[in-house]
Amino acid sequence: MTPDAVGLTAKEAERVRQLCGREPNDLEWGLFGALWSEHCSYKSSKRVLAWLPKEGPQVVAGPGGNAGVVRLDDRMEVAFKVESHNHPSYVEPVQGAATGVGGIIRDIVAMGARPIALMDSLRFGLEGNGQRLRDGVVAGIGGYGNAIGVPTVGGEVYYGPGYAKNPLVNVLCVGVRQSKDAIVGASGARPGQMVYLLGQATGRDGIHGASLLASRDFSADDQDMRPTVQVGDPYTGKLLMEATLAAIETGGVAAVQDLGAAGLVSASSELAVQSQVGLELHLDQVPCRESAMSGYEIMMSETQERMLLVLNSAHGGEALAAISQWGLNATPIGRVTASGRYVLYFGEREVANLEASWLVDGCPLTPAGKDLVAPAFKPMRPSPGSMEEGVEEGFDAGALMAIASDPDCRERRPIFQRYDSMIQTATVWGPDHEVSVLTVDGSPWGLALAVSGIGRWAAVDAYAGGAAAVSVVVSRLATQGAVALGLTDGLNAGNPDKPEVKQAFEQMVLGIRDAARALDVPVTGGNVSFHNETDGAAIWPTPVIGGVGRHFHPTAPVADSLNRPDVTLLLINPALSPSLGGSVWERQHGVLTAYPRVRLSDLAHTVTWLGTAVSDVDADIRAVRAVADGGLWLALVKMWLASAPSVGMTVTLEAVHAMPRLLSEEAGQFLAAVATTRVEATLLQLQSNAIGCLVVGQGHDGDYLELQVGRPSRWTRRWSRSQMRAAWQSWEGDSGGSGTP
Amino acid sequence: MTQFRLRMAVTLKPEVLDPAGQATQQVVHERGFPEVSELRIGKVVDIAMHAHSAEDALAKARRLGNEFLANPVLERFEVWVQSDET
Amino acid sequence: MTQFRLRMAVTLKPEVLDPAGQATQQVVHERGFPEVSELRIGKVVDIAMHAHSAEDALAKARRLGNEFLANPVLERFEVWVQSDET
Amino acid sequence: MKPKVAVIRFPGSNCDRDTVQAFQSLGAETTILAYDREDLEDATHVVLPGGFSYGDYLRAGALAAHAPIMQALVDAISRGAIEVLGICNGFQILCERGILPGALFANVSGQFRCSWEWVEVLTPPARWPGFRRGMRFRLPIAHADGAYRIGHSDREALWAQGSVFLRYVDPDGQETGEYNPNGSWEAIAGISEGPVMGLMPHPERAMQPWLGSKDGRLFLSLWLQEVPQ
Ligand SMILES: Nc1ncnc2c1ncn2[C@@H]1O[C@H](COP(=O)(O)OP(=O)(O)O)[C@@H](O)[C@H]1O
Ligand SMILES: [Mg+2]
Repeated sequence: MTPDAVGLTAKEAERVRQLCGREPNDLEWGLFGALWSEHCSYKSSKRVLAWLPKEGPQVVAGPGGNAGVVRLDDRMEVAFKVESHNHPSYVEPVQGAATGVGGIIRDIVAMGARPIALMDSLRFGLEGNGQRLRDGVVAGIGGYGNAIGVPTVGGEVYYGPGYAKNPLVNVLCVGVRQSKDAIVGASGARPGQMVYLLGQATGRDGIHGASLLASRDFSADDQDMRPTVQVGDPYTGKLLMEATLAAIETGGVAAVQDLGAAGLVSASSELAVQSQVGLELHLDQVPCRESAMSGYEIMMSETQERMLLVLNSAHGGEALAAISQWGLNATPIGRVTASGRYVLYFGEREVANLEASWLVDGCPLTPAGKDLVAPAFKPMRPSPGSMEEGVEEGFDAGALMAIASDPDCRERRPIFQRYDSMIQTATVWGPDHEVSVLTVDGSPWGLALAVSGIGRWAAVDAYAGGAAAVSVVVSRLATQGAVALGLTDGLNAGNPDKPEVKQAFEQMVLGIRDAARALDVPVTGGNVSFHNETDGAAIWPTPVIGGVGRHFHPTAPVADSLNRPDVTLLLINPALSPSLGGSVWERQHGVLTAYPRVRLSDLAHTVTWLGTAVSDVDADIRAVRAVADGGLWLALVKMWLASAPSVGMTVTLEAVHAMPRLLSEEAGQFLAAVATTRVEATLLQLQSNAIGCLVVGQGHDGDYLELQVGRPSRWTRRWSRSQMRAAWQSWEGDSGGSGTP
Repeated sequence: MTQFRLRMAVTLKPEVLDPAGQATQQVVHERGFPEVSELRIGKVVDIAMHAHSAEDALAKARRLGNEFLANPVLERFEVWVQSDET
Repeated sequence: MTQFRLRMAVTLKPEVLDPAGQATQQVVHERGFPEVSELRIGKVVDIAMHAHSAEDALAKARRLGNEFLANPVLERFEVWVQSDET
Repeated sequence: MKPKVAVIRFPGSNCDRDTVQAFQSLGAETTILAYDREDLEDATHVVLPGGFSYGDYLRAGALAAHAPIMQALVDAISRGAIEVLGICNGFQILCERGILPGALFANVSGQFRCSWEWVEVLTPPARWPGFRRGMRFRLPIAHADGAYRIGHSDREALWAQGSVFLRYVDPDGQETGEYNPNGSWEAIAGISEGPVMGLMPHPERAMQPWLGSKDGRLFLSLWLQEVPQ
């Protein structure tokens, strides 16, 4: 075995030799190759991720473990994290997505938390096999989540050319656990304790999945490098989840670590490092599904549905009994030592002898840029023929309908209907809302959950896109008056060895940092997926942000639609000079310019005000939505279509910049419907808080949406509900409902 | 032209985990069939097709298997003629 | 005892509607296989089993088919020996 | 006699906790019974909950139908000693075991479907007179294999015996006879025979207005023959 066969550079190989003080054997080279891969070592991102804020009084566990944990109340804690499964989903969409769901669920379980919700963030190409990939991915996510019994309560899907050969599949899982003094995780192992492997027998699945597949770009001649595809087994996953939680419940578990990328070597060495102990593992004792598996294969296998447990001597027996109740066996495969060494045996033979920290922390990291300030905003030349340039006033009804029916904007029912969103009977608001609301057993409070990350917004100005993703998520939580407790970030990008990719990545993280700081939310964990690049074509940098908020009245969410027409429509914190940068409209017209910078301090202000305003018992605010893709226009369309048939709306805009006003996707704006009798009071409140506001329309009791532009109105246009619904649900015309929702 | 009836068995590659087969084997093993030592589940596709000859039909069916019926990442297939009728 | 490898095809009874097969047939029909006039999808189960004789193995497999592998309301099955190894 | 509800947990069941909670919220004493028991303890009412028993591998419900506790259930039914409710996967298991007629096959769409539906009582079961003809419930479905099918020869008997308990009706409440979320024969959503009832929708998920409907409370109360709370 040569170092480059396991993916190590000459420099890295030299470092390995230095650490070991000798020439490693083949197996050892393999272990280094896997753990020093981009996917496992975070070598290109670790120093950049360190910029993110991770502290807060509510934070129980920040980045570093399997998932972040925040405090919901005195008794309950929330574990959550986003994980990507992009490369496997391209190779085999159904199983790739399914195993991604299984993997993130095990991360949450490894924190001792019971998974209560999933959300998925998907990106595909519009042309070619985008539809086939999407159908497979959706089948895979549903197939796993539905069967294991964790509801998929929301998600998002967007399209773009770079995703055609690099689809993104990011999944967020949220779990809850009771606050306990001893936090279960990977750090509790103590010398003398036994190490057990739990779950599926080990096969040759996915060997090199993480180290080679996910840590390199794709090219056409990668075919034979493809490992045996991992297959998700939600049935065993369910038993494993229950058995692990039951074992933890007994108090017999000292440490737990799920097996994911780079399988046993990654899980065991990480556990050793986190617990600051040595480990002695006997590979011949690992139950195998296939015959004659080598030590190397056993260490590298990415067979799913496995957990590593370290049991303590006091209650370990009870933990084993609890596990067998669920029909699973825990196999002892080694013990914890005080030596600090990481030693592997096959039979009597010692086959590796290293320090676990060499594997986990030894990889040389790429230095991060020193430039810790936001890059200057570069206003771009306006898009050719854009309204900003030519059409100073007026509007284009056809363009508006094209936005409502755009694949990035239209209704997602054909997707989310394939997910069980209601199991566990806590879903108050599910995937047909932009923010999900759940009750939490054992707490009077609930959770508000949101996920967002529009690559289009980061395409030109990654800083702006990163900040915007955080802004949208926090805005959505704010529409519920929820307090944002923490964020998780799934960062997807191309090949980090390319300077432009590295730079965009850093700027994306800076944007996330600045927004998270301004909005006072820590980032407690996340994921980085590089090498989303095939034959030299990379994706837009895509920051998928997930947010968890404390909801104070989860059984009565703040409405996002109306059942009475006596309202005035307000655009709160409106864009100062509405820009179409990065919008759907621009993408439709074949040009992308820079997405506007979110005014973070204005947004922070607005979020604070909303927090009290939406919970006001006087219910001045009857419905509210955060503006994002499709701009104010899409927010209006969605609010109206979700409203009772007796509610109509008339939207009134100045002629100047009417279209940018409607279609600007600048995050931080809110569409609110306020009881007309209370509008004056609301406007006064906003004014005294120095929050900008535009009155943009009125409710009425005709069943239509009317747009009036110019005062007095110079253009008007009216849409019936069925017209608008047909546009927004334009997937319905597609054959068999399998078009492009 | 003759109408051929073909049958295709689409099965998981031997090294690929078969959760369905595994669970089924475990249950039948426990419930009265201890002699079953392995059980794997795949798809069978019965096809009726007009063709000039059996070879012709088989060739078409193989293309069908490659392009539609089997997922080359996970599966392989065999196809054979069951009967022909003129 | 000999180890037998058997194969069972579990198929929908001919009078039972097969929406999956129909949908597939339509797709392949449109995409370059107009000669396919019928396509039905069932399951294939590959079984390894120790038995004294082929008859013995087949009899067991038939019981397995009746009790577990086929749903008598809508399905039927055929089973045959693929190979034996001592 | 106060009802004692037992919810059977098969490996892979995943609505067991929801179902226990639902019955407890109705004030019924409710426990979980493991699939590998050979008796039903002192249960008066047995519920087979939703989920993916054995992953729904092979066929939905097929492997669970052979679990040891199922023999105890068959015996108790023949003694007339028990009332049985199968929800979703539970319904599939009852059909696979032959306790209820017919079979549940893949939705015609070929896809899992989770949605709110209206169902209507077609034939009130003799055993549960509280369900009156024409009564409607708004309940969620969540299944990939919910298309009810039955052999030609058994269809007449199904009608004759009054087994056709529930059917899906149009979301607008119009009985067009065309609405069918999964392709069930005759839009059947539930069957009842003697002391056994099975349905695909999930009443245990419709226990609170904020979850979308509380019709499940009424449904389960009528099944328990308890005054709804
Ligand atoms: N973008 C990110 N932001 C914050 N933390 C991150 C990010 N990416 C990874 N991390 C943290 O690094 C650690 C290792 O991540 P990962 O290897 O994905 O974990 P696992 O193997 O358990 O899925 C985790 O604690 C994760 O939260
Ligand atoms: Mg982990």
